[in-house]
This record gives sequence, C-alpha cells and structure tokens, in this order.
Amino acid sequence: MRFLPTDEQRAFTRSLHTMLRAARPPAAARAWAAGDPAPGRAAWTGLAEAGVFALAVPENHGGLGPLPAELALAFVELGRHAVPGPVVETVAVAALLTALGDPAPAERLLPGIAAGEVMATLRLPGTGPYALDADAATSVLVVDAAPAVPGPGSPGDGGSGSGSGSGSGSDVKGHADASEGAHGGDHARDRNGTGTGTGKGTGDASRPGPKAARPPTLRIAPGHGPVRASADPVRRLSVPQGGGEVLAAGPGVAAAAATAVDWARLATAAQALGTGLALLDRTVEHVGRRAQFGVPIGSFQAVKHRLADTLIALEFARPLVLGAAVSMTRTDIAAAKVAAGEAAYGAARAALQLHGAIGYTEELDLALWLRKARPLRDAWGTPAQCRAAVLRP
Amino acid sequence: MRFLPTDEQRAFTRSLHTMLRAARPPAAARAWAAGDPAPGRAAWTGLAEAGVFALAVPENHGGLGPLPAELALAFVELGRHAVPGPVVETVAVAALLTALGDPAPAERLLPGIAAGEVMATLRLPGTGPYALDADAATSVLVVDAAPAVPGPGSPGDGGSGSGSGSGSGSDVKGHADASEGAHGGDHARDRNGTGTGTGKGTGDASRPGPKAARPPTLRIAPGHGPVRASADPVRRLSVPQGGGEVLAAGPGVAAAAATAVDWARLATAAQALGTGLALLDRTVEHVGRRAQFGVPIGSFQAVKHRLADTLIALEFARPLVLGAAVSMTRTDIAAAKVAAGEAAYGAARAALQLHGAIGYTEELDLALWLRKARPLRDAWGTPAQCRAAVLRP
Amino acid sequence: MDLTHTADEDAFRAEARAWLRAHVPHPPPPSLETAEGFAAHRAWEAELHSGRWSVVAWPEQYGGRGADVFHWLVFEEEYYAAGAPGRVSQNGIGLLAPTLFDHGTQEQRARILPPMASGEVVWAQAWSEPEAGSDLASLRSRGVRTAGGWLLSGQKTWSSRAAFADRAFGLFRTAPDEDRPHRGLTYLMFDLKAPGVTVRPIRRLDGKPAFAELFLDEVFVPDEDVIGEPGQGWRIAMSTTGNERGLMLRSPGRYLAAARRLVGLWRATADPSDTALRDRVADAVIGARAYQLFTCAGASRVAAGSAIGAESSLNKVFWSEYDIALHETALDLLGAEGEPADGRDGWSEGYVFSLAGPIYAGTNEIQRDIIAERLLGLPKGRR
Amino acid sequence: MDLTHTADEDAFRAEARAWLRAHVPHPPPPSLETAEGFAAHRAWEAELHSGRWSVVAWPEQYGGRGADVFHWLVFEEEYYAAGAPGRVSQNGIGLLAPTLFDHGTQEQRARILPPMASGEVVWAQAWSEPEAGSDLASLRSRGVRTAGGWLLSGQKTWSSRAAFADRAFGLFRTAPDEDRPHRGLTYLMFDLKAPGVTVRPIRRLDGKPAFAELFLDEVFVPDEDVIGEPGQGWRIAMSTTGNERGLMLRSPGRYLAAARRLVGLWRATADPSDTALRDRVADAVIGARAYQLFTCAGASRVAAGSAIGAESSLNKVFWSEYDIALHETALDLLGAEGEPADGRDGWSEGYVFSLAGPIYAGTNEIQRDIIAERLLGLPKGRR
Repeated sequence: MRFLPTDEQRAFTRSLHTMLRAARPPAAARAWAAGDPAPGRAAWTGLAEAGVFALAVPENHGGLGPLPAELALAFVELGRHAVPGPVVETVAVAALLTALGDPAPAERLLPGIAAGEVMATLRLPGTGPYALDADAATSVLVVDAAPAVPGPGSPGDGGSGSGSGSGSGSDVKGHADASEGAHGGDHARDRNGTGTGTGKGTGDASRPGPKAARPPTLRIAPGHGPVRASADPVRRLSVPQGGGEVLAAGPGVAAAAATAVDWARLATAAQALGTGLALLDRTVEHVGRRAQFGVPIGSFQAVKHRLADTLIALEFARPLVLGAAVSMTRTDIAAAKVAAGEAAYGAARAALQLHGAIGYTEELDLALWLRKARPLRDAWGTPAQCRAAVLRP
Repeated sequence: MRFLPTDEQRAFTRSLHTMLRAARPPAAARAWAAGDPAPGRAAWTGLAEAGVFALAVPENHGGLGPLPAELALAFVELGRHAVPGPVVETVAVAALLTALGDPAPAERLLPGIAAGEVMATLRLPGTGPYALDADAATSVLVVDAAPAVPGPGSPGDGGSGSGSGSGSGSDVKGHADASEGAHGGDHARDRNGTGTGTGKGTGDASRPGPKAARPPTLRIAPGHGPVRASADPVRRLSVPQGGGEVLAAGPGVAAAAATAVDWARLATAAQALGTGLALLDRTVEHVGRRAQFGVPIGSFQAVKHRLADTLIALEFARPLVLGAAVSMTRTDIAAAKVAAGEAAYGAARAALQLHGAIGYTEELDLALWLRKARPLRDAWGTPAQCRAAVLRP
Repeated sequence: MDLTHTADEDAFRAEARAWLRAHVPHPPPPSLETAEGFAAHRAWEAELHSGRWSVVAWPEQYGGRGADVFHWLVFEEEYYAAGAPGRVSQNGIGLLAPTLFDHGTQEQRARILPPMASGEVVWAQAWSEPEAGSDLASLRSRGVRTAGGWLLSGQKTWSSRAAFADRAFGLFRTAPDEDRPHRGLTYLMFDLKAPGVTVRPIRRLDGKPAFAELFLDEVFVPDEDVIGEPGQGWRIAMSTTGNERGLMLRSPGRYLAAARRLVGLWRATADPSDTALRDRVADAVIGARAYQLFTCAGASRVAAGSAIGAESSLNKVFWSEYDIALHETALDLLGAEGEPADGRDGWSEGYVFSLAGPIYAGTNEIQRDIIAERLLGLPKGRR
Repeated sequence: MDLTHTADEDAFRAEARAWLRAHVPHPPPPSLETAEGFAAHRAWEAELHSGRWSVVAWPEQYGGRGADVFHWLVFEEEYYAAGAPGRVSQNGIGLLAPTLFDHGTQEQRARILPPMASGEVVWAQAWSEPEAGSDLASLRSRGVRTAGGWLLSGQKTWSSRAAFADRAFGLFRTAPDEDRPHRGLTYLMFDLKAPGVTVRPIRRLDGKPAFAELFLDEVFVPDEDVIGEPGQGWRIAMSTTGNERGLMLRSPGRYLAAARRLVGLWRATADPSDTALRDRVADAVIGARAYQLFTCAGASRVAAGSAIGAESSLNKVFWSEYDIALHETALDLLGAEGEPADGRDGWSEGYVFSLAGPIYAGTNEIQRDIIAERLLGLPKGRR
C-alpha cells in the first residue's frame, strides 16, 4: 500500500497547474458565461494536449486509459482553476462508449475525445431535462428510457425513467430516477434517495411495467433548445432536441449508462474538491489581509474555527475521492461524491460569509468558484441519491 | 394581544421558583435515582400545595383548570430545578381522564391528582414498553391497542399499536406508532415519522386489519417489572404488568389518549425548555469563572458564539412553548416539542463541552440537567414524530 | 398571556386582505434589482400609497394609518400572504423615516416623508465604506463646512438599490480631529443625481446590480438636509437601531408566507415518505411560527413600554439563517429545476438574496458577540 | 497511488482473524470501567499476549511482532471486526511505551514493557491538574530531590482508569524557579499503591468510575523511574504527541466496525424509506471510510519518511465528532430502547464514552486553533 500520488502523478498535476494558471481560466469562464466559448475551447485544447481527456479513453481508441486515478487528480486541478465547459460530461461520454463495447460508435467519438476535437455532453434519464453546455459541445448524446433492473425487495416496480423517450425534456418528472435506475437499483428506494422532488407524479399508472419497457437507446441529438443560465452562469443549460441518429440500443446501453454515471460522479467529486480547495485558499488569504477593529479578521477565533472546519471537511473528502478512483467501486464513488460535494458547498458558504459583502459580488473572481459549488454538489447524483447508493447492498 | 405572562402568572412562577430553590431538588433527584423517593415526594406535596397539579384538573373535580398556560410556565420551573418524578405523566393522566368524560374514573383519580395524593404514571401504545417511575407512582395507567383511524392516502393500513394488549412490553415493536396513532394520523407516515427504529418488523402479516382492531382499553396495571435506570438515572423505567382493572374501553379512549399526548408533549416541552435554560445559566457562570491561558474561557469567541447559539435556540423555543399553551393546537404543540427538545439537547452538548472534564462527572449537579435533556427530547414524541405531526394536514 | 386579535385588528386585516386581493399584480413584476423591475416596483408603491397601505405605521398626516405594532404585524401577514411584491422603498421607510420621526425637524418630515410614502422618491442607504464594514467607527468620508451647508467627499459602498434610487442618507465625518472615532460624525441626506456624485452599480452573485458604490466629490448638501446636530450622527444612527425596528427589519408575515409556499411545493413535488426532506420542511414551518411568536412577545413588550435592545441580535441571526435554510430546502425540492438562475417561482433569486442575510445589517459574527456580551454578560475579549 | 495489501499483510490478516475468531469472548466482558470488568479485561490482555497479539507494533523482544503501521492497521481492522473487547492497557501501550522507546533506557524498557504487554501491570496517565486542563504549562504538582530519587506531592486529576490501574506516569515540576513555565518539568513513573498516594475515583456521567483524582504526599520515586533528563519532561512529552500516534490514537478499524454494526441495526430495525435516518447511517459509513483512507494516506506518508504534525488535529476533531454522531444515530434507531443506561449492544455506554471525545486529548477548540494557525497559517489571536 502506498496511498499517495506517485512522483509521476505529482509531476502531471504540477504541470497541469502551471498550464492552467497560464491559461487564465477565470477570463475564459467569464467569456463562456457570456456565450463566447472561444477562450474556453483554447483551454480545452491545452487540456487535451496535456492528455487529460485521453485518460478516459482506452489505448485501442487513441487514448491513454482508462486511468481513473490520474483523471481524478486532473479534475481536482480543473476545479481548482474553475475551468469552464462540459469536462465531466465528455469523460462520461468516453466511459459510456468504452463500456458499451460496440466498436463503431466508440471509434467514431473516442479518438476525437482523446485528441480534444470532440467536446461532448450527455443527458441520461433521471438527471433532469438539461444537458450542460450543449451549445458549445460538438456532440450532444442522449440516453432515453433506461429501464431499471428490479432490485431485491422491490416487487413489481422495475420501470424507471419513463417519459423521456421524446427527448423534449419538458416532462421533467419522467426523469426522476434513472441515474440510479442506470445503476440497477431499487426504484422505490431511489425515489426516496433523489431528494429532488421529481418523484411524486412520475405517473405510476402510465409507467410501463418491466415487460413493457422499451430498450434504452443512445442517440446523438440533432440540436438543443434555448440556453438557460444556471445559478452558475458558466454552466449553460439547454434541453437536447428529440430524434437524431441512434448509436446503440438494448440493455447494454443501460449498463454503460450506469458506468458513465460512475465516472461522471467521480470526476464531479474531484472537481468539487478542487473548487472547495480554491475557495478555502482564497478565503485564508482574504482574512489574513482584511482588517476590522484594528486586526486581521483571520485572528478572530470564530473565523479560525470556521476555516478549520472547512479544511477538515475537505481533507477528509480528498482521500475518499482518490480512494474511489483507485477502487472504482460504486459505493466508494458515491461516498466520495457526497463528501466532496458537501465539503465544497460548505467551503462556499464559509468563503462568502468571511469575505463579507465583497464576496457577494459577481465582480470578484471568487464568484466563479462560489457559484459552482452548489451545482456540483447535485450534478450526476444529489447527496441524497448518493447516500442511498452507499447503503445499497 | 398581550403575549406576555400576566402579573399573576409572573408572581406564580416566582413563588414556585422560591419554593423549589428552598426544597433543594438536586438532593431529592439524587435520592430518587438511588431508589429513595421520600424527598421527591415531599417536593411533590409542595408542588401540589402551590397548585401545580390542580392546573391540569377541571374545577368540577377539585382542580383549578384546565389552565395550560400556567401549567407550561410551571413546567419551565420544574425543568429549571430538575424536579424528579412523573410530573409530566401525572398531568397526562389528568388530561386523559378529563378528556374521557366518564365521571367514575375521573372522580376516582382527579381530585387526588389535584391534591398531590395521586402520583400517576402512564404508558400509551407507541411510546415504548416502559412507564416512567412506576415504582414510585401510586397509580400506573396503561392504554392498550388504540387503533389508528386510517388517514387519507393510507390505503388498507389502518392498524397500529398491535401487540401491546398483553401489556408485557416485551414486544417493543408493537408499540411503534401509537402516540401518533392516538392522534388519528396516517400510519404509513407515522412510521416514517418515528425515527425510533421500531417500525420494521412490526409484523405486517400479524397486524390486525382495521376490522379486527380491538377497542382500546384503559386499565390500572397491578404492578410493574424490574426497574431499569435511564441514561438519566433520575428517570426510572419499568414495564407495567398486564391485567388489572379496566377503567374504560372504546374509541373514546383513543381520543382521550391523543389529548393526553398533547398535554404530555406540552409539559415535556416546557420542562425541556427549563432544563436548557438551567444548563445555559450554569455554563455562563462557569465560563466566566474558569480561566485558561490567563483569561476566563468565556472571553474566547468560540465559547461566546456557542453560547449565543444556545441562547438563540432557547429564546425561540420559549414563545413556541408558551404559544402552544395558549392555542393548544396539535401542530403548535408538536412544533414546541421539536424546538424545545432540540434546544435543550443542544444546550446540554454545549454545557458539557464548555465545562470540560468536570462536566463529564456525575458529581457535579450539572449532570442532573445534562442527562435529562436527551430523554426529554424524545419522550412523548421524538423530533421526527413531532415534525411529522407539524405537517399533518 | 394571549394571542387574540382585537375586533379592530380583525377589521383591519379584512380590509387589507380585500384591498390586496384586488390590487396585487399577477404575475409579479420583474426583479426589483433591474431597471424595469425597479420602475414596476415604484409604480406599485404609488398604488399602495393610493390605498393608504404604503406606510401603515406612520401618522395619517404623512400618508399612514397610525397603525400600532400589532396592526403592522397583521398588515405584514396579509401583505406577504397575498404574494405582494417586495418593497422598493424599504430603506427609506424602515431606516430613514424612524430617524426623521425621532430626530428630524417638522420641516424635514413634511418635505421628505410624503414623496417617500408615494414612491416618488426612493432612498438608498450610504453607510458602509471600503475600509469600514462591520466597524462603522472607522468611517472616512467627510463633510466640510461651506456657506449654507456641507461639501461631501469620499466613497461609500454596498449602497443597496442605489443603482436606481433617487436619494441617499448616511454618516460623514465632519470633525476629523475628535479624539474618539465615534464622535464628529454627521447624519446627512443627499441627492444621487447631484453634481459630484458618481454611482457605480455593483453586480451581486446573480449579476443583478443590487447595490452600488458612490463616489462623492464636493457634493453640496444644504443645512436643511442635516438630521439632528452636526457631530451627533453616530448617536442618532444608533438610537434608531435599538428600538422596535429590531423587530420590524423582517416581518414574520414574510416567513409565514414563504413557509406556506414551501409546504405547497413539498406537497406538489415530494414523496411524503421522504422524511429527510419532510423534516426540513417541518423545520421551516416551525421556524416561521417561532419567529412570529417571538415577534409577538417582543411587540407586547414594546407595547408595554419596554425597549428592545440587544435582543434584536437574536432576531437577526435567527431570520438570516432561517431564510437560507428555507431556500436551500426549496432548491433541493426542485431538484434539477432548482439549478437555473431564473428558476421556478423566484426560489433561485430568493436563495441568492437570502445569502446576504448573515452578512449585512451587522454580520452574524458581530451579532453573536453582542448576544454573548450584552445578553449573557460574558467578558469582552479581543474577539 | 494504490490500496492493495502485500501478501504478507494478507497472511497476517488471516492469522489474526483466525486467532481472534477462536479467542474473542462471547458475550463480551462487563464494562472495563467496573472492578469486575477491569479484571476481565486484564485477563483478556493476558490472553492476547499469549497469542502475541497484545502489542503487535512492538519489537519481538518485548512481546510484539515488529508490525509496521500497515500491519497494525490490518490488525486493528480485524480486532474490531471480531467484536473484541476494549483495550484496558491502551494508555500504557499508546502513550508510555512510545515514550520509553524514544527516551527510556534499555533497563527501563526491559523492566516495564513485558508486564505492560501481558496486562500484569496496567498504566494510568497523570497529566491534568485541577487548574491545568488544556493549559499543561501551568502544572503545579512538584517533585523534590531526595536521596536516590524524588518525592512527589500535589494533585492530579482526570486520570483515566486510575481507579483500578497499577501504576501511573506524568509530568511534575522539579525546578519551580524556571522563568518559562514549560521548563523544569520532569517525566516520572510511580506506583498507585505506593505510600503517600490516595486514589479517589471520579464517576463519569453514567456513574462508572472511569477516572480518578490522585493525591500525592511525598511519594518516593527512585531515579530509575525518571524518563529522560530531569527538567526535560515537557519536550519529551511533546515529542511523542506529534508522531504517528496522532494516527494511532483511534484506529480506523474501530469505526469501520462501529459503522458496520450501525448498518446492521438499521437494516434490522428501520424502515428503509425513512430517508432521514438512512442519510445519517450513510454518513456513518462514509465517515468510517473517509477516516480509513485518511489514515492510509497518513500512514503512507509516515512510511515514506514524513512526520505527522499538526495534521493529527484534523484527525482528532474528525473522529471525536464522528463518534458522537454515530452513537446518536444508533440511539435514535433504538427509539425507546435507546433510553436505558444499559441499553442494547453497548450503544448507550458507547454514547456516554463518545461524549468525552471532544474534551480530552486536547479539546476540539484547541485543536481548531492549532489547525487554523499551524495548517492554514492564520494569525495568532488571543483566542
């Protein structure tokens, strides 16, 4: 056992850090939010050249991977530098196509992902109507109607993710549970695990039973609806259009989607961890400089203790994220997602409070991390969904 | 509107405070825990002479009441002074007999309660197998098997409180939900509301359906099993024996039991509030005196803020308790129980931490309040049960 | 100890309810932190004023109804229950007007209050400065004596709504050589369009210009716009923070209505057996009721002649943390629909707004120090 | 970055598991904070020792197996997974022994360690004094030079297990005139049955005599029971708090086993759709895994030659708060059966024990100060 990054891994993250600092992602993120993806695309190319996306792509499709540990370390840096774009989603697409095992769609997209030419995004049933950054992505993938395998103790309740076949996304309620459904979990428990309020009214009567379930399909959406800004305006949300070319169908798509969720959760957890670390760093710097009542506010015990608690949460989330990347078990990944997501959100709350009014402004770059923490906490699995997954036998 | 104690109410609580201080309840509580109820009985007589129990007894049965506002004010003082004995349970018995409306049992016990001659305790289905202080009480009342009225949206699941007919109390699981069941609530929701871990295995197969439900009965238990110390040793728990004289039966018993739960919750909430206030007072005094690193620890900001939060929780629980005593609505009472119970438990955690090791000893009188906070938080309705009640339509 | 309303209060409630039902705009106007929304909210103030509902607690001569604190609480309950818009004139009505009632001249009241009541003049506050956040005693913006008035120079910041407001009020250092920093401050009012004033809007987290920086360069303020004696500004400002405004900064009606909306959202969207969410919704209901009853007790003490002092710090910490928890619960109930910035029913904007609660009007850290030292009597430390 | 075990570690695990399965007493012995339970736990130490499992991390010559930190972690996982009893010799093994390895003489190690390993001599710590809780520099108990040794006088308190233990170790002021209070302290060992020692048991919240006050009146300690140089006691005591013992104070195996028991309780008693409880049970599982992996990373750093310094404060705050939350969840799962003091499966006693966590071994307030100042580099304040 040597549960520490190797020298090579450390050199890799250091070089990423140096490259990203030079690329000034805050400016790219602001442009991205304003609808100008050009600087973000340039950063993307840099990431691809550094091999980040290739980590998620197998060697036989032009990649270096799959190397989840290196990927997690890289995503900590992406979070730390507030890099814009569908970085998690592109990795999830790579994982999905890899898991699918079908050479044609894999060869069509994976080499491009590894090379940084494909910027992909993805919507799975159960994670809401939106795809992230579909307006900037080169490929918008959609999985429709992945029926859940009934779990033990879930009599006669195997359908999940109904109503998403149209791809219109207007029927939010139809997407309640499929990120868990894709995990083959127990539907009833999933619903309790969502905490997303989309459970009720899913339409018990209209939900197809196990026998009526259509096979899940993977398609390339022909476009997307109007862009809505997220609470983090760097995250641009839109609903993928229906129709388009079907790449794959059948139960294999559901299993591959579950794998995609795993990778997406891991990458999001790492990104959240990096986000929280950046928030803490900036806040520590601020409170050491900002004076009130004649002393730096960082000398007040209330400030110290709040930041100590923030550090504790992040430093115990970190080994969960890296450990999940090593083990790649579903429960470890879910645990990492809970801990990193909550730690980052806690860091955001502390950062805002301790910066005071200046932290509440869009003008300070701090906002780029502040506003990202909460969406990352929930993306690809809310804390409630992931807690349910931790206890799934 | 004058949502303040009147001059008379203030004079009453002041006189109670003076009387209790003179009676040195900590010594009585320690004797009570050791199995010597004599000093506690003497304090009981003093409370009765001050009219405390008469507040729960209607005038036509020798009381002064029902006067819930005065009773709540009195119970804040009982909590503040750590008075031992089944004070809440005696009030609950008075409320039950009053609500029952049957003159014979009422006349048999109520005048004695008002006069302080009857020290009663009570077990209802759904609050566990134990009755409090049955060894010291003069009357041990038991309600068995109060069937719940199925609530809306609770198809075919109307049974509740099964398995308590024997009165043996060995079948804890049978008591899962009846304090809520006594409130006529929805069984399925109740179970989720208990948070008591007794839901599963209640025996779905063996639970009588709505048609098989026996009518609830009220009886005087002929005795009790061995005494088990609570985590608060001043609370002496035992299981009432089966059998004994039946005082009443029929649906009226269920409704009266629900009223008894309301009064028990209100009195417990007030007692918890007083407990929390006493914990805060003692801790403020301690941290002003105890020095570390050359200054009183009460000058450290972390200590200040923790006590400020404790005060906030208690000062917002106080109007809930008094407001519930004025309105006597079921939701207000449940809200008060949640807030006062959690505030007192929070005060206990803060008191222990800020006293340090000395607070962790049985020798300091602080322990009398410390150990009571958690049982009071849960008695007659856990926070989860009471939160469910707050939202019940 | 009672919670009953008088017949007069009941009648007042019925009248308010009927008027509001007939007049509250549906759909609600755009966010008041936008130019368009600000104009719409100003128009709504005029409409409220036309019904004599804009300043119910003021004397009738200034457009009010002379409502006591209990009537005010009733009005606020009805106002928020009706889903009526936020109050764009809140800073003037809640902060400046009480100061004018206590320390202003007859002339000032007659000149300033009626257009405030009608929304014709909307006021912004100008307290904070870049180097003086929670530490107001270190204010540096100054007023220099000139013929017939004062020339103001310096910089103010975090001036809520100043991006669109008409006038502002604040403290300025007029006697810089005083040995104690609390002395030598003067309470002044000035025009945001006056020569020498530059308003730079500041965008909050959601991009809306909810406050502004004010740069003042020899801005002339006539003597008639000084409140109280020059040099007494600190005392005047403090004297109106310790009264019942501690109770009135956020009315219980606001949270009762918000909790009711949350319960509605929960019933519409959540699985009732999802106890984790249920418990948080219940806590929102419990907290709103606690805040209402706490305020009733405080109002009763005020009505009985007591002053509300440091107790208002309990209030501030409670509502500000409550408000965030309530909005976090709403967003969790909304799930994926909670992410968009223009999310459903204003919950997303409400969440952003709530985040400022623990920061402004005295940070919660300062409030907890006050609670510990003044209410619990703990020894002062260096913090 | 890997989490695999070596073949040797796997074999060690298998051997430990097999031995424990054959030897762990069922039902478990009574609480070790009682006379009867103490004796039973002492007997268990002897049994462990007979299998060479009592001090796996020590060199073989003292009864150990020379296990490195990874083997130790494996052993601890197996130990707690097997439901084995608490370790009555923990203070000696965890605190005194590392000090003897670093600062003791060959003679001391040969004389003291073997009977410690076998449970023949059980050690108590004697650090705190009534006026010196978190502030050890203000210790007052003193040692006065006498022929061939020292005479100890004064009072110690919060001496865990001293009610039943055999010997104790602690710091005594032997040079009272030193100008800096950290100087002039000497690290000494003494017999709890020696003339001049009075042991007054102190009952903790559940009534059990878990610690004691020690009154010392000219208690003779021979020179051979001084550890290191006289006057160097502070440095010696501190030098063994900053090493890997920060990792080893509470082993991950303990919480992994506790979380597993909690999940079992939850599956046996709770409604799985009760998400409020489910989330807390999940957090216990997540926390145990986080603690395990955090410790693995720390152990890997130690194995790679790094020192564990202030990082052990992260560890202390985490496990102490985790332990309370876990037990609170268990009691909530037990419902009415969680109230009795002798409640099911030791959860009630475990809860009482957990409550001490944030207080002892440096209060969590002190730990957070250390984290803020030493790990985050925030400026020192007066606290």
